[in-house]
Amino acid sequence: MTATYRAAVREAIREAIIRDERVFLMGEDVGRYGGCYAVSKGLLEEFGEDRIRDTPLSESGFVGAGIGAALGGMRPIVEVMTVNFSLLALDQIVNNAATLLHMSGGAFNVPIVIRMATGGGRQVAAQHSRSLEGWYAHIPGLKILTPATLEDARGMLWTALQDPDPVLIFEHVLLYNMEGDLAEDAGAVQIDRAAIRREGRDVSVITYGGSLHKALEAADRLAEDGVSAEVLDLRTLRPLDTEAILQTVARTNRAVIVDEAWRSGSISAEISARITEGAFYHLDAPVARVCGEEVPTPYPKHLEDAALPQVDDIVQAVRSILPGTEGGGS
Amino acid sequence: MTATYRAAVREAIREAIIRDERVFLMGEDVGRYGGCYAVSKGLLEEFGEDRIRDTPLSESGFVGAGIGAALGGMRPIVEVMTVNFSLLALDQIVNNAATLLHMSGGAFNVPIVIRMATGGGRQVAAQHSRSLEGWYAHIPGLKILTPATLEDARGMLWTALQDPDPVLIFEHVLLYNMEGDLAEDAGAVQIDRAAIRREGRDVSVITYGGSLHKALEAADRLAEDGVSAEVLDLRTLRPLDTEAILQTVARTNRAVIVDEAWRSGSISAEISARITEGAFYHLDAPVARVCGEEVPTPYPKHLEDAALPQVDDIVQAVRSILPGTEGGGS
Amino acid sequence: MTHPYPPSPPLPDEEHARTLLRHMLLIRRFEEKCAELYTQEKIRGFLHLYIGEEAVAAGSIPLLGPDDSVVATYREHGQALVRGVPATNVMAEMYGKIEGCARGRGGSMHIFDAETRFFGGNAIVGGGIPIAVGLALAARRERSLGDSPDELRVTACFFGDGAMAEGEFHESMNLAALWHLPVLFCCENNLYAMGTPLDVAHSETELALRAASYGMPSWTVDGMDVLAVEDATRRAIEAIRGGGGPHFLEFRTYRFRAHSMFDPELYRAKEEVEKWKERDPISLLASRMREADMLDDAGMEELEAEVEAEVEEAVRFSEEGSWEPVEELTRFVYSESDVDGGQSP
Amino acid sequence: MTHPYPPSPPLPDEEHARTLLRHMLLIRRFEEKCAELYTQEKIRGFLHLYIGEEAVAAGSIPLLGPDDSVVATYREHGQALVRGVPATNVMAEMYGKIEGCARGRGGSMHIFDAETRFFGGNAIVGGGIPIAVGLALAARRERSLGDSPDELRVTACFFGDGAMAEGEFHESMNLAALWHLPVLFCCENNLYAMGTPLDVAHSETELALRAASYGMPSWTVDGMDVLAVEDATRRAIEAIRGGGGPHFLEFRTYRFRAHSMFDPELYRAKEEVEKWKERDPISLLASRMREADMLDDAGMEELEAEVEAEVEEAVRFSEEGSWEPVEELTRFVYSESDVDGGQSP
Ligand SMILES: Cc1ncc(C[n+]2csc(CCOP(=O)(O)OP(=O)(O)O)c2C)c(N)n1
Ligand SMILES: Cc1ncc(C[n+]2csc(CCOP(=O)(O)OP(=O)(O)O)c2C)c(N)n1
Ligand SMILES: [Mg+2]
Ligand SMILES: [Mg+2]
Repeated sequence: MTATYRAAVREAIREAIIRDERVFLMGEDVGRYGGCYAVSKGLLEEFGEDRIRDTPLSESGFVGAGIGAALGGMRPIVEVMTVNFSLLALDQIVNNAATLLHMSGGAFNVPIVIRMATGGGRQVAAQHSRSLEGWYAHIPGLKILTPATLEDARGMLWTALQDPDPVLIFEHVLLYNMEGDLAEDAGAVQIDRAAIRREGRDVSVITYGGSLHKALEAADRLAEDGVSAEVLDLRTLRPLDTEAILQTVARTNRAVIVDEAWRSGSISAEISARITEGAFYHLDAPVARVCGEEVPTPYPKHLEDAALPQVDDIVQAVRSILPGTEGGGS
Repeated sequence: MTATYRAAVREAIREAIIRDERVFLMGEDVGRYGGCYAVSKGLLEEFGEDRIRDTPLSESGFVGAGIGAALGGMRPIVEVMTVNFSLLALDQIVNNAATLLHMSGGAFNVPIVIRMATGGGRQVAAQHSRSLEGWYAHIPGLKILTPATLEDARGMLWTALQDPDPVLIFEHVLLYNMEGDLAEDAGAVQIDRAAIRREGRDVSVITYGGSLHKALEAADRLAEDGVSAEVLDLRTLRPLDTEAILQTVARTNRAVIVDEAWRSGSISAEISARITEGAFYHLDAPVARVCGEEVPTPYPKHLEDAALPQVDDIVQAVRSILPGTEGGGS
Repeated sequence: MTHPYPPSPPLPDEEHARTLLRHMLLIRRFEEKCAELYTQEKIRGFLHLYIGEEAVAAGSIPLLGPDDSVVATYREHGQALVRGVPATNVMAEMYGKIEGCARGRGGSMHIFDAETRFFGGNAIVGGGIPIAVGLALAARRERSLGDSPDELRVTACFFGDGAMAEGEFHESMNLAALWHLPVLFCCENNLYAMGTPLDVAHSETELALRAASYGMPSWTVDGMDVLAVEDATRRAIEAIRGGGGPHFLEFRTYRFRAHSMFDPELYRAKEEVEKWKERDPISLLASRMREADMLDDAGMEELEAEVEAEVEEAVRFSEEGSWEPVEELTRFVYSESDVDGGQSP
Repeated sequence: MTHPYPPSPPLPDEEHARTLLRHMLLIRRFEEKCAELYTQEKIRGFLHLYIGEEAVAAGSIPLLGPDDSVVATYREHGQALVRGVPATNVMAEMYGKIEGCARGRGGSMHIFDAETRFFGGNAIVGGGIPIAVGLALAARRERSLGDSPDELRVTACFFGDGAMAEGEFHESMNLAALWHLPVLFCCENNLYAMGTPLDVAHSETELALRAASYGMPSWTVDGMDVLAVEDATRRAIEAIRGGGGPHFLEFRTYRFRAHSMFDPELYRAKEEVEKWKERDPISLLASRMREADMLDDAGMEELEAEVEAEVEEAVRFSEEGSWEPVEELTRFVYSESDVDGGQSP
């Protein structure tokens, strides 16, 4: 069956609401407007206001209310329109959702799922284009999911709702329109392991979310020149599947990390550090990173394109660490 | 002259207020209470309410007001009691302070200084013990200072106030009582370069803030065994002084990074990644990290101690990458 | 603005009056012990005492049923004790022992107890308020799911005067009123947020007025008079249970001690504190009981003895408690079972 | 609740009436052109049109002096144009050209202009309000430093009905009222926040009442009547300049177009929109001017021609503008001079 990523997320929400009476969706404009990315279009009509709840512009308030509802036995899916606005709810996410279980010595877990759109590429400028999912991955107590495929968009939500702890799901804005095949019976997927999306021998390209598709395209291009790139989709940024990362690097001995976030302090740094710690003696070249430029995202297309990792950048980064090139080692 | 770190910060504030009529201090309990860490004790009496402004509990409101005052020509020093509460002001710090200059194409810079206490070690539990300065260092547009010495506590504020852009200063809670010598004429210091606080040959211990003193103690202990550790105090986490980092590693060929923050996604990861990128062929052993355990800080002393990097941990990490040890390379 | 409070309600029967007095005395003696233990370094970190404000917790919380919920702040020993969290476990928490109600992980500011639906112990000012809104949302939904009591569960949410300046307060009040949720907002107006007096923090110092602006019933209550607290709370809870939506109570009270153990109290005059002590909630009730012949010296001594025994037992229990092994440091970051456990509704 | 607005103020003299009309017409035609250019993909990203709400900006902003400040939202073309940011630079900004008032870095949502003290263009709902408070704080301090005009500088801060649910709104209102700051809060109540109607977002839909609860003068104004807007704004600004502290104006208005170019407008009926168009602010003023013999067909055509020329010039200017070289991508993350430059007070 052909579907869009948007429809896959919508189906996942529908199914959850039908299957578990404790589940409800809450957020700005999820109801009457149909969701700012049209994800929840039609759901208010189908399920009514108790299950599809429009909220005022109060990010801290309704995310906190979601935490409270989770403590009270519900299974809320809270939508924050975009990761940029989640900064207004950070106190609730970090000081409460991520911390209550520990602070209460295990007395209270917080089974909330928070979904948000992330990423750039739509010319909506500095305050609307951030990629902060890797930044969130710094916080113990949270799980961070980044579905990059239709299957994961469809399946991760259910798994997240079954998790006893807070799970944040980041949907890259450029994926909503992506079309593809989705099995009729597509359902829950595991969220513990990274996935190799393309096998290869010469270099490991490690990425997630919106950048996965750029990495795959780069791998195609490299294949034309006889370079065989393995593409690892992390899927979950916290906890990171370190084993999968080290295994692919142990096989290819070279790694390029692709991440749309600003380079300094991005998840790419953590991955690089873990490779150094766990596969240092396997490395034939320094780990390379292809990241977002360290600049608030500019509006004009040519500058935005330059600010974000592109297929060319990935190809070039891979080339720069292949044998025989300057950085490529011996 | 003998002074405490607290007195050094106080003197820096006093001097700034006297020297520049545009400067004022604003924050919760900076006036009547004397500052939650007694930093500003006596200043309200000395300078009056226009220069020492008590605010309501409104982190987003008064940090935003500081940004507006900076745009309006003032030079505000905004105190957020601790980094934990700054999560409530994150929208203003990231979406406005860090972004306005770029978003306005250079029309409006934001000369604000935001000070906050950071770090653990006082048994004040999960919601009051975070170390998020490295996390903030991910944000382009901000400068992140972490004074670890009396001289820096005294001098960085003035330099920060002269900076045309937003500067965040993180004061480790355990340093306020630290005593030491401070020159009578101590004044502004540069904020662009890291500082070698102890020279050494065998390994570089790279750190900042509250952990500097643990690193120095570890270096003392290692010296007893004939291991010569160089200790680099980063001083500024954004922009990082990459050159100093690479230089020390090029000299010693081994690096241990010490950082109180949770390991994953901490500034230690970025430093490790930069060493890999810039000094890979100098490394005789994988870069090691001594970080905070990935757990919301627990209250009891024995658990809190175990959650934070200790001198022993640093000594052990250094030993683990010295020649002849397992991870120590050839 | 001074408050011409309505006349204090009549004394209840002797047994009930004695319970109120006992609750307040328990909080008082328990916390005096805490202060002592702090000096002995048995308790560490931040310790915020409730002494002077006992009437608020003692007059309000016992009116809640077992299915109701409580959300409190870092100044929450009193709430926890009258809610029925055993004094032993509260004290052990402050010792940092495994027998503490949060296994010692939280300390004084983070009392949690699933049994009594005591949801913290939140040390971020205002941070608990949205959570109370969410608990109330769950309570309303539960009822519509049909597997819960006929009457609405009530969530009582405590916070200080200072908290009302936070954005989270505003967002929560609007959500609760907009969605007509069963929450009781209990503002403990002790006139200071740390060292910041009410009128340095709020443009409108009539806090009940501020709350009323969201369109919810809001009353100002003499927070030193446990009978007034009880009366107002009873009326509010009845209204909420019957579907009357959120209510707001401003309890005018005062803390007799410093904000925390670190506070040098530079910001207020000793005379002001002494003045307020004349309305000590314990003495106020005790005098009325004496006047009504419900209490004499012997009765008071008996009460004191009971309470002291409870406090001593809490100390003994905590002293004998055990430390969590360091190997368990990283437990409770994630739940230990993968199954969708969680709180049952 | 319907608003029995007071009678509309009398028409001003012809020249002034014509200016008001011209401002509104300029906004209208400028934005109609923007919509067209969006379809042509000359403008990209988010584009929020002000069409229908022109009376608010046109009636209020011209009353500010050159030393006053403006803080606006992502729906700010109108504010920028009447503030005097050249249409050429506003348009070039939307083209993303270097000649844009923010060098093209910001686009439609981020109009900035130092010359006219136009401080954005903030796309985080509510995010500009604390900044306005800070600008007002600086204005007050400046006066006490003695190097500024005798009268207080005023900061006018625009935001929508939706923004009032944000915590930042609450914190800012309290700060402004508490510190008695020279801010004019201008709420553009167009009855919707994206697709969320007022009564789905606010428990108290009388927004001026909500603002009044902070203890500041707050009036509800017919936002479709530019004369009413002007009259209320004039009185508020006078009061603020004289030291009367912050004022709040709720302008009841309506947007005739979708929230943004992506909005399918599922949430409101066409009839509602048509109904509101009967009170189109441009027609309202034009008819009154015609009735008073201040305007005839020829006069209107002349105005239209003037405005069209200005819009065409803006398009031409933008088309001819240039792209910032990619090499300059990372400029303006930090200031290019290390010296303490910044805005002069
Ligand atoms: C968001 C936040 N800001 C600051 C603090 C530090 N702080 C702890 S208690 C307190 C005063 C709170 O006053 P109030 O709400 O009146 O409660 P009270 O302590 O008087 O009971 C402050 C400023 C905090 N814990 N959280
Ligand atoms: C903090 C935040 N949350 C959500 C959004 C997305 N958003 C943009 S405009 C808008 C509606 C705002 O409504 P209102 O304040 O009434 O202004 P209007 O658009 O009607 O002029 C929303 C939800 C945002 N930009 N910022
Ligand atoms: Mg108080
Ligand atoms: Mg609106």
